[in-house]
Amino acid sequence: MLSNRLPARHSARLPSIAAIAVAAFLLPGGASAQEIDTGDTAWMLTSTALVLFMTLPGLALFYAGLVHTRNVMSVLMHVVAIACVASVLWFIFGYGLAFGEGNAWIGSLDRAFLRGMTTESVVEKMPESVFFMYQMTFAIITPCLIVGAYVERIRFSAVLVFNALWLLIVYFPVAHWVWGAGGWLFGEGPRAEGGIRDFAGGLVVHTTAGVSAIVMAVLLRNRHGFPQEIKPPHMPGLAVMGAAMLWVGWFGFNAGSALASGQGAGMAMTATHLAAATASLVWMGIEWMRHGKASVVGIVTGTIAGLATVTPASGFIGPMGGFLIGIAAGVVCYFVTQFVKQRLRIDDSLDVFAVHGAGGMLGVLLTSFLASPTFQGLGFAENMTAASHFVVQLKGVVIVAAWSAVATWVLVKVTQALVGLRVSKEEEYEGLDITAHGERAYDL
Amino acid sequence: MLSNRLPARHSARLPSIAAIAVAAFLLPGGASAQEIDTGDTAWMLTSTALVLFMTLPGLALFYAGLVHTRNVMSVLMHVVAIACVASVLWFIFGYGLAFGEGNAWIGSLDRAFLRGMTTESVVEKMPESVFFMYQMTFAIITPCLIVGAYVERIRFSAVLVFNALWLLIVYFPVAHWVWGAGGWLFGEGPRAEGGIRDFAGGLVVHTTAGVSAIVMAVLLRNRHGFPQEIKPPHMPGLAVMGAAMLWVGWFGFNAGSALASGQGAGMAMTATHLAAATASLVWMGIEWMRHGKASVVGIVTGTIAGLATVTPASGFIGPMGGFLIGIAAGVVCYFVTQFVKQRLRIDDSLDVFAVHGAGGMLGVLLTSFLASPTFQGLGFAENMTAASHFVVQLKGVVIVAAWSAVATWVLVKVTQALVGLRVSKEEEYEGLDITAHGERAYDL
Amino acid sequence: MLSNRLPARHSARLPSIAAIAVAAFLLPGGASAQEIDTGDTAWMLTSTALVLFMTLPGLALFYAGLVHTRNVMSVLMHVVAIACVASVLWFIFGYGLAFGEGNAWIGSLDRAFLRGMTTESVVEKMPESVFFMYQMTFAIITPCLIVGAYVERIRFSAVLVFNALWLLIVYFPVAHWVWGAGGWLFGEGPRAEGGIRDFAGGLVVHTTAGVSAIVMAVLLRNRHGFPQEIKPPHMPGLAVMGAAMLWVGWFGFNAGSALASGQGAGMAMTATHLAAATASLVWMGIEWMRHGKASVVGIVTGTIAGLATVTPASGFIGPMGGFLIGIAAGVVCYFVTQFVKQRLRIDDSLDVFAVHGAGGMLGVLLTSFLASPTFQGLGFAENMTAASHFVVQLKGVVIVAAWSAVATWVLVKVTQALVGLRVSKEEEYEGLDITAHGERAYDL
Amino acid sequence: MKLITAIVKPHKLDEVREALTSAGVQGMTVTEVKGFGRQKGHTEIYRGAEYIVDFRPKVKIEVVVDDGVADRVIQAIRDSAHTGQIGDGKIFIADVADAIRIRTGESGPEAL
Amino acid sequence: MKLITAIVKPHKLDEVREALTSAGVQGMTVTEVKGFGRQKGHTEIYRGAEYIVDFRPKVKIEVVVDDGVADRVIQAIRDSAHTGQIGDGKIFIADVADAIRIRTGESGPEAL
Amino acid sequence: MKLITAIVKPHKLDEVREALTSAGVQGMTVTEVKGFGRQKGHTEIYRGAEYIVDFRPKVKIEVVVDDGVADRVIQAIRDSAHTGQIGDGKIFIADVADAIRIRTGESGPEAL
Ligand SMILES: Nc1ncnc2c1ncn2[C@@H]1O[C@H](COP(=O)(O)OP(=O)(O)O)[C@@H](O)[C@H]1O
Ligand SMILES: Nc1ncnc2c1ncn2[C@@H]1O[C@H](COP(=O)(O)OP(=O)(O)O)[C@@H](O)[C@H]1O
Ligand SMILES: Nc1ncnc2c1ncn2[C@@H]1O[C@H](COP(=O)(O)OP(=O)(O)O)[C@@H](O)[C@H]1O
Repeated sequence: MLSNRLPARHSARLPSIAAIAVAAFLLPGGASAQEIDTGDTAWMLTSTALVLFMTLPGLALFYAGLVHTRNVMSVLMHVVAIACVASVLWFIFGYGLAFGEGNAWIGSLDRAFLRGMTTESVVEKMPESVFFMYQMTFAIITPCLIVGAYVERIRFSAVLVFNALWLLIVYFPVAHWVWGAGGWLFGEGPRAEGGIRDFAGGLVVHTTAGVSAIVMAVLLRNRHGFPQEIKPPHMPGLAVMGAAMLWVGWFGFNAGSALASGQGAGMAMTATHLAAATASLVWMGIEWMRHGKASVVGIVTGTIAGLATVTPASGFIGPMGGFLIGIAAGVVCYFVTQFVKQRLRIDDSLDVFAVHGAGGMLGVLLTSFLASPTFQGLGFAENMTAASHFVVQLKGVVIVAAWSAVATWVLVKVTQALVGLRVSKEEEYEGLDITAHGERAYDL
Repeated sequence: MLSNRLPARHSARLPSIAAIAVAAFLLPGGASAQEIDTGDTAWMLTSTALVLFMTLPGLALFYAGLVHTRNVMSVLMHVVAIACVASVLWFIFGYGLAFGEGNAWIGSLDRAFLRGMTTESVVEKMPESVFFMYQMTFAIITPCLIVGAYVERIRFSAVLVFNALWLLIVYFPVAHWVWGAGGWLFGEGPRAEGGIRDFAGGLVVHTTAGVSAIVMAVLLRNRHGFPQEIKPPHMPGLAVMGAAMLWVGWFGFNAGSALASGQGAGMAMTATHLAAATASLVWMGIEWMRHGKASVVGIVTGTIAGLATVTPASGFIGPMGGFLIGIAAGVVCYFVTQFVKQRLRIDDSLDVFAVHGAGGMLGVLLTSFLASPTFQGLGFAENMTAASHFVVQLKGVVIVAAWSAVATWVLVKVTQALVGLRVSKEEEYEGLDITAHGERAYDL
Repeated sequence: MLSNRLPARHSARLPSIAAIAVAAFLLPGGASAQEIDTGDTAWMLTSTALVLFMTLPGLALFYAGLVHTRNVMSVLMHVVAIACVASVLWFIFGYGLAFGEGNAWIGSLDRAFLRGMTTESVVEKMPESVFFMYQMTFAIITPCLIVGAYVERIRFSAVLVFNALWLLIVYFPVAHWVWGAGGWLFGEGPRAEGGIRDFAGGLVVHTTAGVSAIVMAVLLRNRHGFPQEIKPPHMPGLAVMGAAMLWVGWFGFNAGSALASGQGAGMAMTATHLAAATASLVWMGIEWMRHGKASVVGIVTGTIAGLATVTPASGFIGPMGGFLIGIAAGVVCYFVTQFVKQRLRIDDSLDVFAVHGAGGMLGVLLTSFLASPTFQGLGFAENMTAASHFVVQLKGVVIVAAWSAVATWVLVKVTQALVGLRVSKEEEYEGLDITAHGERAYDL
Repeated sequence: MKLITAIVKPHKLDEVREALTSAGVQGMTVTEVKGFGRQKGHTEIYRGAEYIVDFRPKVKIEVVVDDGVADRVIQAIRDSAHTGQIGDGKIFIADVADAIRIRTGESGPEAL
Repeated sequence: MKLITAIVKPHKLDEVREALTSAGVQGMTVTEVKGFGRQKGHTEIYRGAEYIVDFRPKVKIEVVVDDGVADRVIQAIRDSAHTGQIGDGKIFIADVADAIRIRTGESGPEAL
Repeated sequence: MKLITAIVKPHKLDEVREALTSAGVQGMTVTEVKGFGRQKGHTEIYRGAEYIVDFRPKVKIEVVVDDGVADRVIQAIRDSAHTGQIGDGKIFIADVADAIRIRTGESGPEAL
């Protein structure tokens, strides 16, 4: 049975449809007499484009702007290549492993190469092809987020090997656990009784990526000269451009996760936007207080922190919840960046853990409280309270974080053994653009 | 009663729906049994993303490309920060003040913090959350347009204070006057008798921003060395990139203002596009005649002029109207840029008045004629002719321009008293990027 | 009778709708009682924005990043100006010539200036205005593709004259032949018996542009110093940015060509994406094998090759077909770039023929095989086999390529006679930015 | 002949150029440089960390002149580049053995 | 030793470099500069205003050579950078007291 | 006074600057340059073609010092810029006739 990634409330509101959709995937070949809704499909086609846009060019530019001139092309290459690898793997077996009918731990290979998908296959009220594509864009962006941890020093072959393995061992399974119909986190008790809530990927996307990022950074060790010799971003305007694209694209990420063009999408978009705007202003305010001025990279880092943090909650909360998450995200993520870099001296170069890991986990936990109608939230499943739900969420955070950390540790070691991790010191000084890709970013 | 921002003709075509929508907001808590249309909702979700995209990154890049290297980050900061402030204010009270049921002058605070919006609230055939978000993107872009008037010399704290006040005193009220159901301009006589026509913001967006821009520029005074020492754009390609994004996003701005996925949207998109393309070529032609060559910044300035000018008309005219507006926009806006900068010697640095103010007002006036079926227009309300409608439009232009000018004058003075307006001469030479934000745009 | 650009299979699936749509255009003034579908319309409005986005800023940036610093503005200018000219011509007579009821060779002028289009006109299930706009975006991008062949040496007036003529003599007719209801290629035998299949423009867009590009390059002759003195791209990151935008926009191009929000769109998007990702990796692999490293410009060139190649096939094939096309595109387009530049020594500067021409023709031919259910394809019309269909496709390729070549040859000569083709050697060294447009791309 | 090298504030370039042409100089060569000196640098912020950037943007103007006009040229630069604030820059004077105009092959003062 | 400084048109850089290596030069240092001279600048357009840009992009090639080969090197530059059109540029010759190779510590002509 | 010109690897700039200030130097001027020398260039790839780029990014440090401290300064540069690998760069020493501080009009060693 192929999961439909319906968060509890959502499916509660659409029981009959869920039933039909599920039925569809029990039919041989996925055939179904179910009708699609052209409006829902239009929004999901658009959301797919928006989420791809987040990665390419959004995230690629965001990261490329933050590194030094001599590593710009390498960052772009990492993002483009990982996106391609993830797309092909998703087609070959990823989709089936994540959403195919399997057991509590993993889907199945029955859907490998999209076997059984025809022009009649329907998921929710959209063509299965659209569902496939939409979910693929999440499998694309997640490993790309980790790029920020290892820029400016990693071997390109290590990027390819690590990420292919990571998708297999971390992303596809965790997506199945949390979003797959039979997944053990998703399925802990029927949804109506309050399974874990991760609307658009606080766990599946941001926790996995953020935790893996910091483990990777530790194992790969710091860039030479970190932190004294590390210079500020070579072109912060590129990062702003990328952040703006991420913001716009995130509407597809969160509002698209409603899987329909309706109230759920509208509310998710509202909460998402308010969290982003609020976190931006909070980050700006903190910088102003601490440095006497506020930077542009700062404000947009706040934006991304707000967006990452609201992600798991966006389908369960109201506008006020978005606003409050924005405040929490701005404060927490800011101080985690300081803690990781200045205290722990870990060169998670572009702060993937601080922004996505901390943000994602924070958001998952806050979902328990902010879903409460007190904060305009959409409420809890029967028998659940904010407190009891917090336990469920916390459990999810611990499990996913632990799995991501352990698996990444092993995969980095495997990658090191297979192709080596780091470039030489000379190559690092020369820059990866020329040494690894034979290109220079600027010839003005 | 919450307004639905229905231009006269539009509502005339959809009387029953308007009635239902209006009814919805009379119910306590905004609850309604009305159904949404998934197709309309999909287009409005998309349009919301498109209009946000216009500001971030579109407008930010457009403006950033036109300034000097040392002020690039500051321009990006202005746009991002204003966008965030506008979003939060819109949530806190802006939405209610603009669209809430109040009197002829202002909405109400009943909808502050989106009180009363539930997942059942419907406006037109979309969730109220989508309507809220869509209208918010207009409140975001309007103050950001003014940025072009004061770049390279303003204090960042002045930007924040001025724009927060400006939204409160200019934007929210004017939006209510023109688009609010009970607004005095909107409501001057029942719509069917021909209230003012401003489809997507010729008055509410472009006239307010453009007029405020020139008043601000006068009060702030010129940049040091203006006009002799002022150099051409530091990276015109960025401006082209931004202009292209504005063009694409404007489809959401104008075609989205139909508030539905149908004939109104299609026609508005067509007129919008033809105006943009035509104005571009006209501007190019004028430059070619005057300088013997045509510049790229020129052609895309023509694009923006065409888009701003067609904005108020786009829902009332046909393709031929768009084409004719393009011609008028190219000629008029070109010569206004010359007049303001070379005759009046006013340093409205990025020509906000010439392009948006002049364009917006021109478009509002031309709407009276081009709505005529002679030009493929959609016609007039009963009892109205092009001439009688021109009077209505002219009145609107005068009132909105006057209010914007007076209010801006006062607000600039208030801002000056509170936090000061200009940076020091040394900071101006050094550039705002380093002095105000601690960043450099390029470290190549 | 206005064609609906329905590929054979598509129309076969929707006979009644096609009938209604066709009927609509026989009514005086295009009036029709047919209803639009808001979901389909939403997707087509979105697709229109996406395809415009491909050109502006996508293609403009892709090309601008690949040239030298001194010609950046000129490339942007070419793309913007051609887009505007194409838009206005499409309005004046292009739409009618391509889609109006005419003979087998050309449409008609009856629809000049969009005469007869009202807010009631419907095509398929969308407003005619949306159909007009969507098809216009194809007329915009096609001549812009050719820009890559003549950068860095052409006179701007030649760009304008050549492209206006080219639209008239090549694009509008070929669009009519292939997509117009009465077009001789389209209509060769009733569709059900297997007319030519070009879903989204392998012939109409890529073959015309690619073949014309190489003819233009030959006639214009190489840049001075080609190939020894030609330097690598001045800012490959811009090209990556543009390529990413093209990728995202291509979802509108191919999935939008289904003209509806449904299964056809979803499948086309899936095949398109898989072809892009796969071709990227193949190109990367070839570079790695040949040079010991892979470049970023290389991988994204592979992306574009994959996208161009899958274009004609995207509505007829399944995911596996997309994957296989990706492999073919990566290999073939790579080696054609080598052949054209290194063997033939033709300075098709940005490889328009190799990527679009070769890719487009390859895709048209492969459509015959990959439409087979063996490869998850959607099958053939009655009486048709892969082999018999291959003959039809091959004929189409030969005819369109030949017409494009001959017509371009003549038009280049005409342009040369009217305004001259090339700038002087001094201007070429100085760069077109300053000499032709009075601008410099960077003043850092 | 003398090579006069002036390192000045970027926004003074136009003034200096005009002063030089008024002083009869027919050609000069300008380079964007980064200066380190008594004028302290500035602080940049990046995600909570502050970076001291010691170098400030400066412009280097090189002009080769005949010995006779050197003093006039030096004076012209001093006057036009002067603001009185730290960081105004330096002028260095060095000897040049010969100058050649590539176009004509002229050498010595005629080549300037 | 002599420091030979040549200011030439940007598109001539490759030719000059080749001529210099043919003339036995083993190293050189190149800077992108802006030149002001007899060759007039160009006009830029920005929204109806015309800006005169007096400076033109040039390339400065600095090469330190032993006295004995100076003339040959100068000749090589002259020949390769020459187009005969205004703006071809200048060559300046100055004395260098010493040169040191950082890697080895060698000094004098051996360091070149 | 002496003009000491050092061409070094870009990532050595900070170290050299620190060494110079330790050696008592109060000011210097830095230019980004492209170096050609024994250290060979690199290969760039563009759509199947390989381009040899002969020039490598280098940094040129110019510092004018009083004759007395020249040797100390040269030594400081040598030590701090040294990696022992080809391409470490050169130091050139030339005479400077005079130096002037624009702000104050001081000249000679006081101006430094
Ligand atoms: N000894 C020196 N050698 C070379 N350049 C110098 C030297 N001292 C200063 N400069 C240049 O002159 C600029 C101005 O010097 P600084 O000490 O800041 O101010 P001032 O000239 O007013 O004393 C510096 O930024 C640097 O570029
Ligand atoms: N006196 C000078 N000092 C330094 N550089 C000069 C001087 N005169 C000319 N130059 C440089 O030489 C370049 C060419 O000079 P110009 O007068 O334009 O042409 P030509 O060398 O053909 O007479 C200028 O752009 C400038 O960079
Ligand atoms: N004769 C020269 N004149 C001017 N600059 C030189 C000369 N020779 C070398 N250089 C500069 O010194 C740099 C290093 O020289 P190179 O020969 O590569 O290594 P090394 O100094 O270790 O022998 C070059 O990149 C160039 O910038």
